[in-house]
Amino acid sequence: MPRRTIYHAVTERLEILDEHGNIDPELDPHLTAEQLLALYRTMVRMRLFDQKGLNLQRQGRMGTWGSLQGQEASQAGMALAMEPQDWLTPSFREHGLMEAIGVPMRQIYAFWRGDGRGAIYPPHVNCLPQAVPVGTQFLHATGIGLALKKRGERAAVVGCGGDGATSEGDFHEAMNFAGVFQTNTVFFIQNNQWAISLPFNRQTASETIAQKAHAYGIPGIQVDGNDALAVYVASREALERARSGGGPTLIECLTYRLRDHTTADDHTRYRSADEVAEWQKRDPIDRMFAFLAGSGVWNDEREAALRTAINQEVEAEVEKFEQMSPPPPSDIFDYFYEVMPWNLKEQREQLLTEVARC
Amino acid sequence: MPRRTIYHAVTERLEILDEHGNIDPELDPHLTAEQLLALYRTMVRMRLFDQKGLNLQRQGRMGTWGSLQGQEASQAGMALAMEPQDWLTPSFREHGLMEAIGVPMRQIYAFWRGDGRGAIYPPHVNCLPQAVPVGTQFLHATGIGLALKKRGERAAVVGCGGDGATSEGDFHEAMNFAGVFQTNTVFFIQNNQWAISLPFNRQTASETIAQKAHAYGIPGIQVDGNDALAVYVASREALERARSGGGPTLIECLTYRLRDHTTADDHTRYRSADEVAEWQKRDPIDRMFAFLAGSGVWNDEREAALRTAINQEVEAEVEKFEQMSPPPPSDIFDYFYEVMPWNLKEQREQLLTEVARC
Amino acid sequence: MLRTEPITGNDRRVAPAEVPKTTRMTLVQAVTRALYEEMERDPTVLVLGQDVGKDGGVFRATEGLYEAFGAERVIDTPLAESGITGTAIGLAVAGFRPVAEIQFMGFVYLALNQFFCHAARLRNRSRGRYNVPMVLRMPYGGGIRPPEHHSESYEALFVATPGIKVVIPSTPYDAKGMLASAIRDNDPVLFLEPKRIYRAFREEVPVEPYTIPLGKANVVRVGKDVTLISYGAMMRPTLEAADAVARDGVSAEVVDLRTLAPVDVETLTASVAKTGRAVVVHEAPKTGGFGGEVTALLNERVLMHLEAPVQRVGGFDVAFPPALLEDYYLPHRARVVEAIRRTLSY
Amino acid sequence: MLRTEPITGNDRRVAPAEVPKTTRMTLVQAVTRALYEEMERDPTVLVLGQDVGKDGGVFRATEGLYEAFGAERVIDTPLAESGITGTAIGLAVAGFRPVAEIQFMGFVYLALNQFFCHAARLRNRSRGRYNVPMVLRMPYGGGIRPPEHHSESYEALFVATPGIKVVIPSTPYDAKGMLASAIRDNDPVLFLEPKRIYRAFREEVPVEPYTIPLGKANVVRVGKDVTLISYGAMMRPTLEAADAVARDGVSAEVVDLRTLAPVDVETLTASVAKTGRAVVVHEAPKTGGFGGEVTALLNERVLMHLEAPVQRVGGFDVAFPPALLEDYYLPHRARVVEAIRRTLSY
Ligand SMILES: Cc1ncc(C[n+]2csc(CCOP(=O)(O)OP(=O)(O)O)c2C)c(N)n1
Ligand SMILES: Cc1ncc(C[n+]2csc(CCOP(=O)(O)OP(=O)(O)O)c2C)c(N)n1
Ligand SMILES: [Mg+2]
Ligand SMILES: [Mg+2]
Repeated sequence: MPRRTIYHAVTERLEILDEHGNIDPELDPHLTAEQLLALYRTMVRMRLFDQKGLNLQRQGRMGTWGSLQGQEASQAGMALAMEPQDWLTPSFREHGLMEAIGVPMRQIYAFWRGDGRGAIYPPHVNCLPQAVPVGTQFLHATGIGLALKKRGERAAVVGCGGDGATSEGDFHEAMNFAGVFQTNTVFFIQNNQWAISLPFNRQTASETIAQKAHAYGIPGIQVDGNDALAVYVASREALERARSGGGPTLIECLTYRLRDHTTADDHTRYRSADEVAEWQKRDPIDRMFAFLAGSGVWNDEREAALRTAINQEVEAEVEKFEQMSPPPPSDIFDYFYEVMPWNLKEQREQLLTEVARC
Repeated sequence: MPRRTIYHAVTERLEILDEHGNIDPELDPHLTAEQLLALYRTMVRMRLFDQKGLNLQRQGRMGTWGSLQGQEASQAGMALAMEPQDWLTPSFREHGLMEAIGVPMRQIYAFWRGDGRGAIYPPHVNCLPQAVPVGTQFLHATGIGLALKKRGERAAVVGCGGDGATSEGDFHEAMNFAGVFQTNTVFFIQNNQWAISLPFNRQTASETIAQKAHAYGIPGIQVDGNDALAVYVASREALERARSGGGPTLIECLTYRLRDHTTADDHTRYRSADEVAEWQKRDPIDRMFAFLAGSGVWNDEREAALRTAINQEVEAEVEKFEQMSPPPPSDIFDYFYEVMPWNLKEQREQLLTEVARC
Repeated sequence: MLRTEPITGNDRRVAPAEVPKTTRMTLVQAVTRALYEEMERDPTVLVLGQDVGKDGGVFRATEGLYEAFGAERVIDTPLAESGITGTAIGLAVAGFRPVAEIQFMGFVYLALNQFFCHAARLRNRSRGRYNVPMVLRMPYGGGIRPPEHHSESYEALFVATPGIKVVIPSTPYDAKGMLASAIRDNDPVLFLEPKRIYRAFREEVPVEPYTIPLGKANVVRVGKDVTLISYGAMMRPTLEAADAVARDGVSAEVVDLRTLAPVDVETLTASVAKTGRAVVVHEAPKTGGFGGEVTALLNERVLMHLEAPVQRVGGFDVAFPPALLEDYYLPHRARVVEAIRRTLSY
Repeated sequence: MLRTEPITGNDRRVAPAEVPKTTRMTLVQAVTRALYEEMERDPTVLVLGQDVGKDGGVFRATEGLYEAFGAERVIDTPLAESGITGTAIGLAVAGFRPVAEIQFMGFVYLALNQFFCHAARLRNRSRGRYNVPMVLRMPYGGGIRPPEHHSESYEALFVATPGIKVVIPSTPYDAKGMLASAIRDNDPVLFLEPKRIYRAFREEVPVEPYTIPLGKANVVRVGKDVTLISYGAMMRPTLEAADAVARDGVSAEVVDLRTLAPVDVETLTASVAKTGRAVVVHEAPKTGGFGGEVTALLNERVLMHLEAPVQRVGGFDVAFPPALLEDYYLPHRARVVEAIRRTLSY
């Protein structure tokens, strides 16, 4: 070999639960039944809460809605691995993960209806508001991870994004800074194989997203994103490394978006029904159900009870959501600066006068 | 091994001439004596032309000057591999490469003195003006490479940048687009190990730049950037691939900037004399001299004659450079739009009146 | 409220000289049609951007182009705005005429460095050897109740940057003719499409290609008491305000700027010199918005004719608010009417 | 020509109330001193950027900080402006007060998306829960004959963007006091340093920390015939012009804006209401520049007092030219004098 190899590394993939719900005994993380059920409940809650969002939108009671269906294992697996002191910088499709770590559903519904108050989260939840400009929030995860590291906190930050988000320059800069400063950051990519109409193989020529970690000298791993156990194990490992000052990790969850990009989209324009059907067979919830049923801790009856209970919870949240008073017009101005400058004061006055007149 | 390997990342390094000028016979590209001497002459011309720029700057006859000394093998190796139909998108430190493919020295001197006319290149040279915003020109190389590919031209474009430039988001986006569209582009990184005061190991946590190619699914290679033969071989291979529609390549030349970043810099503030001395021993010109002298095609006498001839050439260029009339004030306006809008016409008139009055 | 009634009547003063066969189309259809015709005319015209191919664009502005011209000329790109713009610059330098789409103007900041530092400057930097005949087109403005970053109007930044033409049509007819001009222009053009009225109304548009020169405003209504100056989606509340004050006997002249850079200073000053009063309307925040530039031009050139301060009606100096509050933010008829009253009662 | 003579005399009308021990320093030294003092006062203050560490910054504005505070607080970053800004936002959200340096304003476009979409909006987006107490500081403007992209003045873009304070000092005294205020401010501040006068002159500056409130202009010379309005490096030709016309008996009032957003509209209007004439001077291109906003504010608020059009003296509407032509581009005393004459003879 005349050319000398100077870099040699591999990218690995982790799968624990197969498509039929069979577990790899060697890799079994040995979660307690309680943990397993919590994981499952979280996934089902995501599905039903999300479906309600779609229904509300269809009924004209909601703005746009970007469904996460198909990605429940990814979001629930990460949620289970996170600890209360950890931070989250979500993109626009992480409402499942956000809800799982403590953001009330009604807030998320409100956000998507176009109510700024939807971004009010409970004080104990360290979560930035959803970021709409794709990929730009990764840098906040780098900065927060650097802050945590500087203060020596045993905490990590999870920076979320999709396959499309990895094409933005900010993803690159965030990964590179995180590598150089060894920040307490986990880059969590849900590769659902589509960025609106662009399939993954036109998004990048690299075979995986996980291998992009080689460009930054940090660990990267691909997991089966429809396998909640695999996601949990990889997330726990990466979070633990980050919390203990071991630096950043890139996690790629290979999963699939089962629905339209958002309610403004029509996915039949660009992808085949066959492809969707193929992935429907790999539904992350079905898989977990099969596993739990196989382990004897779950059955159809319990499932029915769970769904009833969650639907009640969702309906209760919807009720609160729909009872929210409209935001006052002054909200446009009131949170913009610590001290309101003269021009905003004048304009606020002008608007309130106008509103009073009508 | 419970986790399945899904990607093997291997990055290679190419060296042909060792530090003492000994050639690896297996890798010898078997250049003709004429080619070898042309390569050597080009390197020496770069050195003397560059040194003259530094001298002119010291004498106040020049603006800023960014020396390329130490990087002659990288730039000459690539220049030899380029063909007339190929394109170049240079950064600010490629004046050696530019001169080697046909840009007159006087133009480059003029550019650095702050004369817009310095960016006038001979019509047969496909070269964009030097780009100052670091890393942003890579995207032009992607676009030009895409244009060449669309037209089915047997031509490639060389996109240049330094180690620092690889940190910019535009580098990432350019590499990614080039990978997806399989453009006729060669990304040519001179890793001179410093970006002003930032050493390479603080620029990125990846061990090499070449391995960043794994993030884009394209070939990447590191070459000894002080070995003109290695650079030539890697460049020829990459250019050939690009010209024939085989897609982009990332080449990292591992080299060293022997001088200050620019004449506005003082490199002793941030790096040790020892380090510089160490690299001075690996001077690319000395190495090539040793090789040529060892092959019997070169000696001190010929060297002296060559230097005299080149110095004369440089002086002749300097003379033409210094005889350039000052650019007319109207130049500020005259090249900005195809059709000058009313505001520029008014302002041009205003300036010319003002100038006439003084 | 999102007003979707069509503007009644054709307010254009000057009808196209010879009107060939026409067909009724919306503004977004006119955009698509211009792209189609220019791609047909000139094989170097390319379209690139996110979802512009099979999907036909998130607003369907490129619908049918992929089917007509194929993936080589209608290029779905990875998700990167600087990448789209910089690649388009390379294509343009090397002989193509790329029309790059940014999905929403709220994401254009990511493209600014390429557009401002390179597209706008390469001709000058190379002393005329290289030029960048590209169009950067995108929907802008509010009114459709989307999430954050989908309603922005950043035109002032482009007007402040030399080397770029800034075009904002307000009608299907103008959209088609001006996009054709923008594509044929040998310098970079920013082409902003008022998404709020993409489908708000239809008008008769010639089916054959035609161009409308850039840099020429359109006096869409002749009047004598006050000049209303606007562009894009704000033409609708502006015209509604003109109607409203007409009922009180106020004769408003209405100027649709259409091109912001270079702005048609002659039409502007001629109108205000005649009426003595001016109101400029845009939806971008008032402070730092294009209204300041218009005011300054009028101040410099026709101050002696001004009988009252130029009134600026703009958005508020905050980020475009979430959907539930956007009606409070966007300038509407009543605000324009109030500004007209202010200038008349000065 | 690059003028390096100091402005003679101290034109500041109001001296700091109690002047403690002072020392003579240049503007760039005042910047360094403010950074040093604030880092000493508050352990959450961090400095980050390219070459800000060992090298002390390409203009030596961070000289000595690395030695004093170490690599944990004076952070050399990789070469990426969006990365610097976005990382600073994350640091700020999580409890630090980052002062991020962009090496030259010509490279700030790369940072705009982070600064405009996130730094400026996070407080509002989170309804006050998160704020971004960061400073983005950088040298701006012409006069030092560097290569392209090293002389730019893009302040108008920031003024057009809600959520950001824009500060441009013109003296060492102001630089120190306003940078301290900027760092202590709980919202993002753009701090622009006129590199042309980084070392042009020294003045007495208190050695103790002090602050100068943001949003307050400074009337540096009282007059009655015309108000000259400027900021940053353009204060020098403006003051020179005031001197020049004084010899002809014209009494010019000179306002140093110091903060462009929020601009001190009271001081501005009070001065122009008094003098009836105004000239605004900046080096950014005239079209779309901050002069338009100033003109519009004066037009709206004191039109009845205006005896002549507000005169804008700006750079030309082109990219900042290469070094050999920059003297033709930059506004200088004679151009300001001419504008004063124009307004007086109107
Ligand atoms: C900077 C930016 N560009 C474009 C968009 C419009 N847009 C919203 S989501 C999206 C696709 C995102 O794809 P991906 O990152 O894979 O996430 P997914 O939607 O699949 O969850 C696009 C193009 C945006 N929000 N931000
Ligand atoms: C976008 C941008 N940021 C900062 C600079 C200032 N700058 C000029 S050269 C340079 C370092 C470049 O380093 P590298 O890419 O390694 O190239 P080298 O100078 O070593 O050839 C910097 C920071 C710039 N020109 N452009
Ligand atoms: Mg996706
Ligand atoms: Mg370097």
